[in-house]
Order: sequence, then structure tokens, then C-alpha cells
Amino acid sequence: MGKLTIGCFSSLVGSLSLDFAVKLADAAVKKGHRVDLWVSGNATMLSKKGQKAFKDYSHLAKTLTELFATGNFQATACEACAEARGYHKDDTMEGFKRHSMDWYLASCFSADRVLLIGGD
Amino acid sequence: MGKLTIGCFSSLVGSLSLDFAVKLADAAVKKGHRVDLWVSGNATMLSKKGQKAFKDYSHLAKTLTELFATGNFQATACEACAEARGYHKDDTMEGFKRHSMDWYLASCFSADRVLLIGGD
Amino acid sequence: MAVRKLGFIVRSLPYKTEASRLALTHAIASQTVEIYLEDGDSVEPAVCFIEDGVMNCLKSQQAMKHYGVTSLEQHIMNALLLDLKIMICREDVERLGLKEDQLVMDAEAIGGETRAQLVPYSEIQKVMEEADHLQFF
Amino acid sequence: MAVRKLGFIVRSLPYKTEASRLALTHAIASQTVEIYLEDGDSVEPAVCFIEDGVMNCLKSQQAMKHYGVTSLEQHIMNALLLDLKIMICREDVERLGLKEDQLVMDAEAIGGETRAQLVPYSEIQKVMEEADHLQFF
Amino acid sequence: MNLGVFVSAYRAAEETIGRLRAEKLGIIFVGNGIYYATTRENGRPSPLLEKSANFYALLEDLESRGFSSADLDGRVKPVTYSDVVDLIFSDYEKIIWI
Amino acid sequence: MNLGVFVSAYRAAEETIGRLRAEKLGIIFVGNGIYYATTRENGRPSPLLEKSANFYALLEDLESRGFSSADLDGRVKPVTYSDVVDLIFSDYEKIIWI
Repeated sequence: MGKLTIGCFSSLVGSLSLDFAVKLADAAVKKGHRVDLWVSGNATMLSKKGQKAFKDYSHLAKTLTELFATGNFQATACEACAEARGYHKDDTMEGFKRHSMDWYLASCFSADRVLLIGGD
Repeated sequence: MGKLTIGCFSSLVGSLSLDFAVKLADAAVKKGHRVDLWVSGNATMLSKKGQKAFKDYSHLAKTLTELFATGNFQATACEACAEARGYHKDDTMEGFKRHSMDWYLASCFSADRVLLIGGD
Repeated sequence: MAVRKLGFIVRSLPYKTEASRLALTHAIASQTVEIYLEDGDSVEPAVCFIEDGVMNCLKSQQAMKHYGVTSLEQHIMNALLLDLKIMICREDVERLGLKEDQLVMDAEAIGGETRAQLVPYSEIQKVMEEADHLQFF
Repeated sequence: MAVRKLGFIVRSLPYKTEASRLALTHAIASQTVEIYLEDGDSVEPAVCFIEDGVMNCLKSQQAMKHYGVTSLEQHIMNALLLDLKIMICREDVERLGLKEDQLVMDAEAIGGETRAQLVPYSEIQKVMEEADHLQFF
Repeated sequence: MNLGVFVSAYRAAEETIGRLRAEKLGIIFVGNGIYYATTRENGRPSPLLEKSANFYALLEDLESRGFSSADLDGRVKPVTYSDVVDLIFSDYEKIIWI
Repeated sequence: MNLGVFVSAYRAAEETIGRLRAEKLGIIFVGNGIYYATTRENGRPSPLLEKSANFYALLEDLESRGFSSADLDGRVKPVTYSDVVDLIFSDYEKIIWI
């Protein structure tokens, strides 16, 4: 069993890249691996609490809550990226951490595999 | 003097398309035109209050406040797009309205020119 | 009493950005715009799919099953149900190796009567010329 | 005591997405990662610009003046000041009609000593092979 | 048709522009579209500039990316945001962004 | 090098993939990358598929876009998210996303 670190920059709605990241994390955790998810840039939108579920938009909050409960998954948002978008500490979804970018590099250090999903 | 309606879908940080929309609105208002700005999709990020100014990120809140004060500028965010991203009524920057998409079409109806900035 | 014609030209692929989805939802909003307008005024949208954008029109999109997201197919059917004009560029469909029976051409399944039109690009050029305002997605 | 080599490969243009900016800020974060690691452990980044990504390396970017945003040029200088390895693909620079004197090759203006390297793609391929993890931006 | 086209991305506009027909066509390079006006890939200017049209490039976006008016292809005229407002209201009736 | 490449966009991967050299190369089409595996533009499959590599396409993304395994080029194998986890941990040491 290994550790996968996923970094993602993509915005919450539209690209489905964040959906990919969360679904891949879910599949990996179900197979017994550990996963760290780092969201930076527009992907910090994922950490915003109170997202309303619409049929036109992917809604990842539920899967994240289940993943947090396994104990084999962490998710961390880039603190500066979040603040720039007006997401403050008390805007953050329960279970989501906030750190600076060095947290991500430390996660890469101890990871068996790293997947960075750049772009929008 | 005419009326320009600008629609924008692009995310707040990174693409500079929202910056373009706001700077164009500013230049048009300075020349005596009226401008309606509609933000939908990821561009609803522009309506979020409390965005912190960083040197690495464009910060448009100040220009918007000045534009609102002229009386020749309105900005409206797509309500459903905002809610899906966890932006509720009390998360909204002062001066920004929230409506459904028909507001934008009505604005197009009475506009002399329409510029829709799609994409990310 | 005035009508404003709006051309919604979709050239982007589905799912990578929200653009094509927003084109359809904005076009559909023309059905409720009257509350903002004077009596008799209206907005008349036409939605045209060109280039890679024709991929939005494929049948059997299972985005709801896999990602919990309404498919573009469903949005196109909703637009047809509301009698919106939908045009698909024939040259681009052929170039991308698609056949008409792979495309959402009607909304019969949900009781719609209006059909999408598979047309040469020159017809879409005409829509662009007749429109009061154009928007590319 | 371990070192993990990370390859940051930038192929996207500046300003349209945040990708190249985030590549540089994440690479620079390697300077503070030790607080999370055991004594002697470290992360060694190399930032390589290829394809259209070489446009990030142009001098005289006035993004701060016009948009109030730190330029990519400034980020590259910051990275050089911190002695990060920066490589720029020579073939792509030539193909795009750029000359070496148009590129940010050093950070002397802010007291840096390390220089960027204009190298053939084969050198960047080597960086990719030697890296423990690769990330494309 | 009297059409102004904002070209905002590099390497994604050729197909769309190639097909567009308009009696009066203006192409305004903004954002990363400006590379069409500055870059001679393999020594050749972009084929886009062969289209029969009036070409403009937004000076602010040129300079943000490290270029100046001197780097523009001779067929392209530098414009400011203020000029763009006039192009929109005075020169082109329909305007699109690609 | 033993490299797995996620190709997530259509029409933007040729240059990068063309140059990549790896002893073992896996190309996994996801998101809009799946069009490389399904679409025969002007009757021809994508030249990308001529690269010496193992090709995969994410079934969930194929089906979301209206395709099925039957539409895949013969060189491309359908995989699920669960299969992708195994490819990442068992088959490829370095993985990138373009």
C-alpha cells in the first residue's frame, strides 16, 4: 500500500478536473492507499463551505466528508490562494486544512506517487 | 453615448479576462457610456466580498467600488452560479446585484453593444 | 414591440469548461426575460454548434450517472422542448466522423416537437448576419 | 538524510492561466519545506521552460504597471536569487524567434548570482529522468 | 456584417477566423492573443495576419508580456483600452470574443 | 524512465507527447483527452496513437461524453478509476498530467 499526493489547480465547476482528483482519491483509498490532496489556485474553491448542490454542477462535499472519515485521506488548501479569493478560515469546509505551499512539497517528499493536475 | 453589456464567465485569478472586463468597463464609463457587467460561471468569484489584495493576484474590488459610484455602471452575478460555489447573499460585495440569467438577456435587449467573454 | 435576435455560437467541447453549458442555460433564459421587458418585446435566441462544439450534441451522454452533472444532451433537449432554434454544422459533423443518428436531433422523449437542424456552415453564417448581437462560447 | 528531486516542467503561456506562476511559487516553497521534514532531508526543485512556456522568461514584463500583478519575470528572478535551477529550452526559444538577450537569464539586479541556463531539450529530458517526481504546468 | 473579433488565446483562433465572413472585419489581439501579432514561429509571421481585416493589439497586454509596439507585425496597430471603447462603439456593430 | 501520462485535453498534447522519451510509456486519456481515442478526423485516427506506448481511456469519461468502449481505437484499452489506481501504483513510477 502506498501514498499518493495529488495537487490540483482547477476550478470547482466546469472542468471536471477536481472531480477527477476526488474520484481518484476515493478509488485509491478504497484500495487501501493513503492520499493527500493539495488544492491551490482556483482549486481552493473546493474548500469553501456551504456549496449548494445543483444538478448542473458537480457536488463533491459529500465524497470529501466520507473520505475524511476513513483516516487515510487529508485535504489541504493553499492559504494565500484562498484568502485572495475572499475565503477566510471560517469559510472553510470541516476537515479541510489550510497551509502554505511548503506543506505540499513535504507531502511530495514522502509520497510514492505524485500527480499534479495543472491548468484550469 | 451608448450602452455596453459585458458578460464574463472567467475565473477571478489567473486568466486576466475579468481584469479585461473591468478595465474595459472603466474606460467606457470614463468616455460617458453606460456599462452593465454580468458575471456567470466561475466569474461569480468577482462578487465575493472580502478578497484580500496580494501582489500576485489582480485585485478588482477598488475599481468596482469607483465604478458603482459613477451611477453609469451596474454589476450583477448569476445567483445559481454563486450559490453552487457557496457564495450566499451575505457573501456578496456591496453594490453587486444577484439575479437569474434572464437579467443578462434583458440587458442585452437594450444594449447597443454586447461583448460575451466566454471560456475560463 | 421589438424583437432582438441573439446568436449563441458554441465552438468549445463540453465538460472541460462550462462554456457550452452556459450557452444553453443563457439561451433558455430567453423564455423568462419578458418580466424585465415592455409588453410585446422579446429576445429570440438561436444556438449554433460549430467546430469541436458539435461534440456537445452527441446522444447517450452519461454525465449524470458518472459525475452527477446534467449532460449537455439533456440541456439541448430542454432547449428543443422550449422550441429554441438549434443548428449543428454539417461540415464539422462530417469532418469529425460523426453520423446524424449519433446526434440529439429531437426531444421527442420528453414531448418536444421542434427538431435540431443539421445545416451547412453557410446557414450558420446567415444566422450570424441576422443576429443583433453575437456571442461565442 | 534524503533528497527528493522534483521536476517542474512549464509548457503553458503566462497570464492566461495561473499555472506558470504556481509552478514558480511552489518551487520556491522548497526553501521553507524543512520545517515539515526530518533533519537533513530536503526537496530539490528544477524548473524547466519548454514549448510556449519559454514566453514566461521574457524580460521587461510590465504586468505590475498595467494589472497590479507580479510578473513572471519577477518570479523567475526571485527563484534565481534563491539559487533554484532554471532551464530554458533552446530549440523552443529559437523556433519562436526569440534571442537570448530578450530572456531573464540572471537576477543580478536584485543581487542574485545563479544564472538561468539555455539548454537543448536533451538536457531537460535528463532532468526529467533524474527527478523523483515530475509535474507539468 | 460589420464585425469586431477579440482574439484572446494563442493557437486556437485560426479555424474560427478562417471561416468568418464580414464586409468589415476587425481583429483585436488581447491577452495571449497578442502572440499572433508579435511571434514569428520558424521565422514566419502568423498566417492569421493574411486575412483581409484591420488588425489591432492591446498595448497594455503587449507590454505586460514583455513586448512593445516595436515588436508588432507591420499590419497590426497598437491600441489602448480607451481606443478599444471607440472601436466598439464607432467601428464595429457586432463584437465577439474567441 | 517509466512514465504514465494523463492526457486531459484535445488538440494540445501532440507536441509534448511527441518529444517525450521513456523506456516504458503509458498514455491514459481522461476528460476531453478521450477524443484522441474515439475520433477519426477526416477519416484518420489521431497520429498520437502511433507513438510507441500503452494506451488507456477512462471509461467513465468516455461514457459521460456519449461514447462507449466500442468507439475506441483498437490500440486503446478502456479502464475504470479503480484500474487507474493500479496503473499508478504498479505500472508507472512517474506520472504527469497534460
